[in-house]
Amino acid sequence: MLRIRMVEEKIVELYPEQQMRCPVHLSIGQEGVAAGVCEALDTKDTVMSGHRAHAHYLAKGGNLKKMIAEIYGRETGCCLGRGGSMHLIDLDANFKGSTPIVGGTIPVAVGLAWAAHMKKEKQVSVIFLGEGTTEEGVWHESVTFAVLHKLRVLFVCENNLYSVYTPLNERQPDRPRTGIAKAHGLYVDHGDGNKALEVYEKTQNAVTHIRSGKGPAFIEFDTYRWREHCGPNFDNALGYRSEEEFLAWQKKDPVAQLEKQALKSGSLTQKTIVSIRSQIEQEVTDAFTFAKKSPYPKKGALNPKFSYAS
Amino acid sequence: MLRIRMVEEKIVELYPEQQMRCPVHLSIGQEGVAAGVCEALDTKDTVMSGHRAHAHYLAKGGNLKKMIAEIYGRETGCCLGRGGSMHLIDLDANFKGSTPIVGGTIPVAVGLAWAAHMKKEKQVSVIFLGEGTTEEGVWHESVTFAVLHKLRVLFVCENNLYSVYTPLNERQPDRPRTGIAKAHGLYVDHGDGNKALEVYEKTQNAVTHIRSGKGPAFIEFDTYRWREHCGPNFDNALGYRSEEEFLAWQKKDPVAQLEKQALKSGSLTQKTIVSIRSQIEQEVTDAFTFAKKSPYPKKGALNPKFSYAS
Amino acid sequence: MPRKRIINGAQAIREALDQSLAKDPRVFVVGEGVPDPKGVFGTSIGLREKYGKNRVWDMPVAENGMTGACIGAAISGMRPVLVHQRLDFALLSLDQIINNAAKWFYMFGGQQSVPLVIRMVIGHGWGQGAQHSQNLQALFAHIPGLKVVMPSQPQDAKGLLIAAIADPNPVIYLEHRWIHSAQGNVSKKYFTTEIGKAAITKRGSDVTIVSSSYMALEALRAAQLLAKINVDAEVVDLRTISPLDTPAITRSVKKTGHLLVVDSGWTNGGIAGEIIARVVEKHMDVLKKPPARIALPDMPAPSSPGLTKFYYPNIEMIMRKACNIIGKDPVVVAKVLAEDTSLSATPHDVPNSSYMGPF
Amino acid sequence: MPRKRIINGAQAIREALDQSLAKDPRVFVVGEGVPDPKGVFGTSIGLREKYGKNRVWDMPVAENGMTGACIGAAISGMRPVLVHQRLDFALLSLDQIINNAAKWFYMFGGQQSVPLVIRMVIGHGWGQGAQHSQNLQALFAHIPGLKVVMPSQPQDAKGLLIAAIADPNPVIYLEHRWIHSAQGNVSKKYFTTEIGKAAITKRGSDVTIVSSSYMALEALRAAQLLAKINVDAEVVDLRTISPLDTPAITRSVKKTGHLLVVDSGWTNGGIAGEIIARVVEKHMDVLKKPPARIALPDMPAPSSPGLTKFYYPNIEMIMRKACNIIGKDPVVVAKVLAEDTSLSATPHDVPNSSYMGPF
Ligand SMILES: Cc1ncc(C[n+]2csc(CCOP(=O)(O)OP(=O)(O)O)c2C)c(N)n1
Ligand SMILES: Cc1ncc(C[n+]2csc(CCOP(=O)(O)OP(=O)(O)O)c2C)c(N)n1
Ligand SMILES: [Mg+2]
Ligand SMILES: [Mg+2]
Repeated sequence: MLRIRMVEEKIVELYPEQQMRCPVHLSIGQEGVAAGVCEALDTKDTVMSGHRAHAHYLAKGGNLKKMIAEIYGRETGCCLGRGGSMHLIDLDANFKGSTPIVGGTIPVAVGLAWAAHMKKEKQVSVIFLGEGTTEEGVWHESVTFAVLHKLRVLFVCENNLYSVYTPLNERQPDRPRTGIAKAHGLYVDHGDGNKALEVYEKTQNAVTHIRSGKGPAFIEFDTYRWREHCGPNFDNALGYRSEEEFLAWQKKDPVAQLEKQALKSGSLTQKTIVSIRSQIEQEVTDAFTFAKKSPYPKKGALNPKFSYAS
Repeated sequence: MLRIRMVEEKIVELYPEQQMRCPVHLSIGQEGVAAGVCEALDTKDTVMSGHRAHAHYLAKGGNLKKMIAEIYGRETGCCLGRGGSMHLIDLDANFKGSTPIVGGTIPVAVGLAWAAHMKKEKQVSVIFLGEGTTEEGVWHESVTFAVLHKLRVLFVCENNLYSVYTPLNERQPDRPRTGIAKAHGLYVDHGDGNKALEVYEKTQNAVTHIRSGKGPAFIEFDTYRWREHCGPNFDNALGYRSEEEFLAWQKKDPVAQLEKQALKSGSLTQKTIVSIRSQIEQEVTDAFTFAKKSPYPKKGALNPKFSYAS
Repeated sequence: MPRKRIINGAQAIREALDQSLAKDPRVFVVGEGVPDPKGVFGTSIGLREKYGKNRVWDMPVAENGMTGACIGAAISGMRPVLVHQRLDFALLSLDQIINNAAKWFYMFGGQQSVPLVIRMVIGHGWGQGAQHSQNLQALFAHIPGLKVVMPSQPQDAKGLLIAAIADPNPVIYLEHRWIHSAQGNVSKKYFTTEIGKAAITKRGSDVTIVSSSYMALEALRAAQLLAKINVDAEVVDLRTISPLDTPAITRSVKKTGHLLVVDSGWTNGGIAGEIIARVVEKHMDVLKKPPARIALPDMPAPSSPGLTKFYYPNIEMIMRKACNIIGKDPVVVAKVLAEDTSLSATPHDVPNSSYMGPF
Repeated sequence: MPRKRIINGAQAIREALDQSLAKDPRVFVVGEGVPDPKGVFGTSIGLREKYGKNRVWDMPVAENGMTGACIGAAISGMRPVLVHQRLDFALLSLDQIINNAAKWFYMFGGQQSVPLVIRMVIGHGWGQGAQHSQNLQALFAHIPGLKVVMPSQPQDAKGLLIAAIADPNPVIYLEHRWIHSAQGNVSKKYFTTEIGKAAITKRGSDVTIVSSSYMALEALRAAQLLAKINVDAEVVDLRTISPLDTPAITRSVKKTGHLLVVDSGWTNGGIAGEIIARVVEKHMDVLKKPPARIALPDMPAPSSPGLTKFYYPNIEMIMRKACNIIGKDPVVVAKVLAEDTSLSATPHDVPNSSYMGPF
């Protein structure tokens, strides 16, 4: 989780250099969900996501260097530079892809579970989505099909209160999304996304339910995006949300909370934290160095024939 | 209701003449819903529907001659012959249109109510849909928006157990659609579609709720399509449903039930029924005569310029 | 093919599904009504009984979601065949088709292909109307990453469907409702028809008629009748709409010097225009006369038979246009048509005289 | 226009909305983020504050449903303007656009028209990638019942948006992200630019370059540079993609005898092919050389600047192709370009040097 934070803070630091020439949707402030959920998964469980996917990719074990190189548009990137930040994939880690059409990967993730069902495989297909994404009809369609065939799908909804700069009350009636999910026949839970351990436990429970073949689950976690919807800066000055609201959420920093807890319980010492930090620091620096040193794709890589598999 | 039945029975009778050259989705057996709902509406309330729309059109006061002429493809039809049975409209009766893309008119009906909201008008927009149609994501989207702005929409769901020849258990989990609607924040009710008076009362209650500005409503009525999904014949022989099931539902005939009730309560006598029947008989015969006598659209009516308003 | 085995297009399609299911355990079929007793105009009858519920699926009316689910299954190594009883219903799923299926392979760096076949039936006649008879091959062909096939002959209907299922890419398989009843000689064995290759269904030297799907059947009949008035037309049946077999078209035009393209879709922005553009860009010099196209008028399909009669291109129009291009007076066309009694026997809005509605 | 009033495309669009809202109480604007502080690239800033919540709406991310709702509002006599921050998002609503909006007027016998404007922003540059930069004008233009406009100049951006809102039909208003920052002289008053009429943005006699939207800006710059090497190109800025202004194109080609079409969409099945087909069908004889087109390669858009550099057509390509057509050696092109320092100053993937990302 700290690692995700540090990676994204590095993006923040270096984005002004104008070398990461693609949109970036940072998860800073929301890492507790990604980390807690993925901690409860097996390697063979799959994860998919949407536009705000860095944290999910990294938490599932996606290759850091390839992600940074992708954001830099280099041929060493996880999509050979074709995708950018909004298209991440690491098949070795069973991170099956993220795309920026809101809701676009939800049915695809259901399809992974459907295939598993046909093949009698038992891994869980996890799909991360924002609370705004539940507004798309395709969520309804995907849920219906997953419940109908008791597919092994976990829908993880991160409620950060906003869809771009639009608050919930301009988009959704004041009723819980978990209520809708429950009415559809899903196993449902709701938790505090800033408490990574709570996220982990609730996910474990859901995954146990799913693995037993009882049907898919939906968990919503409350969380908050600290920085702008897209890009490296803070944007409270825009006026779509208040500084107070922001500060109140920032106080609940999931990274700091976990650190504090770990220190208190004695599972970590201040010293180990310092050493972990410097290890990560090194890894992150290496990844950025790798990316910046990597070449752009060659001209020959731009060929219509690459649109088709053969 | 008897009138709707008699009109459709006439279609059944004459369809083999091969002059109604378009698909027809009959409501025979389902008339109780159309009649009961529309009885509870004001003239200025609007109605929209889908592929199985004859009953809704007629119950709302749509012009019979124009409907039959439309089915016959004549220039006197309600769409000038351009639409056929699956495209009905009668603006005088505030029947605002029916189309055969499943779910296609749901958001349009919500849009009628949205416009009314903007114009501070108070009429109710009614949309008829089959239980299969709730599988489309657009239903979810339409419901969300209607509830969000407390639009004056009544969703009437006719559950006839099948979508074409597919039974519910191949399409939907075993959970009530009313539960989903309720979780969305809709006013919800459920009733017996074969009891026209019950339909009427439940609709009245819903409409009262809607008119008071408290938000949209969803009512599901159980009903049964007697004849084939599309066309004039019976189709139990196909084997997708059992003869017993069919007979059990046919026994609950909404037309016969209402007639019996009326006779029992004394609001109708056997004699008035006979006279009503013969009146309708005449009206129906006239409509078919009108349609058959009407000319086809002229060749000049086929012109790309008619695709655009000017 | 040693012995003649005449079956119709629907049977050929069913056979392709049957043999693909038998051959490859990764193949499955899904669609509204696929397992029902009518089996999508007979094309899937009995498959569930034969292969079971885990291979032959019905589905909710949820086109976009189910397309996405098929993409998910496809990248998991399955070979889904998704069926829509009308192309018009698939418009609900264009997001998944265009944004995901078409781009997945490219945008993720070529790591995962999407071996998905989407069958879409194109309605025609019997008052189908504006929302049940759209011919949108041009729309799909415009999207890189998709392949689009559109057979006319039963043999190709089978071979192209098998090829589409075996192809690692998303293939839009467009089946015009009226090719279902078209009869033809079909090989019994499992075989593929190469995607991207046109067929010359009639050789000729005067004028090239490029066409596809049901219009290729009409073009062929027109060419046969044209022969009676000494017009020797060559008929190119595209079979694949994307990628277009430009070399085959070019070869034929080089031979005849005259080009007529007949398409079942709308004129503006249709396939016919693209073909004309390709030919003139590179070979304007071989054209002795300006190329021409016959396609739908740019307006929604009406329902009334009084209107559809004038809406759809027909054999007469093809014959007249072909005569026009090569500078022959088309007055003889009417005479030839009058002589052919088989043409007037069937109403214009049914595929054959045994058809009685309603769908 | 008496005095020059230079504003950019985004401001022009905002002005069109503002004046339409002021003039006609039936007009309302809806879209994700329309009332937010960034106001869809500045095009809707302040409108909610000025006209209130009942005229300027945000919405759920539910494109198909909201399009249907707009259709319902439109047939109720309102004049909705629906805004998508990317065209790609509108693909979720193609069912409502194609099946309903485009056909409603015709299929219901001309009783109710759908006065709906759908603004779609086309992404370009800064790594937008495959799902955020599609140019699908050909897809919309193929659908009868829709009108499609695609301005380049701020003056037309304003006039066409006002005209689209005043039009009784559904109009797809495509705004390329890079015309937002294009500067131009714009009339202050409420006025309309006629839909269906192209503009000649530069007169010339050697070669006709037909183009639209951002590519019309590029074509114009190319034509200006071509003048330096004595190539006198005429630039036709289509402004409307459907209905196409075929007469204007024809007039120009008759004059120059040479045709180059430049389009921002994919080549195969694109607008460029349609234009070429229209010209050769009727006027092949006036063409001194085969017509040519420049459009995107038929593949999804990549994200990396290393790839987009070769993906998008540019001024140099236009100049070279124009030279080719008229038989002039294009070696001089490189020289002219090298002399123009303004060209090399801006990276290829941003609309201007002040642009810093991220969207
Ligand atoms: C189909 C579609 N519509 C709209 C958008 C624009 N968009 C990008 S991100 C986003 C916000 C979605 O909100 P949410 O799901 O809550 O995710 P968050 O950004 O808050 O993490 C929107 C509307 C899109 N990418 N795709
Ligand atoms: C988008 C779309 N998908 C599929 C169809 C095919 N179709 C026509 S009617 C129908 C059944 C819908 O079932 P339901 O809503 O229960 O209505 P019913 O026919 O039972 O009255 C279907 C699937 C369609 N017309 N449109
Ligand atoms: Mg959110
Ligand atoms: Mg039903």
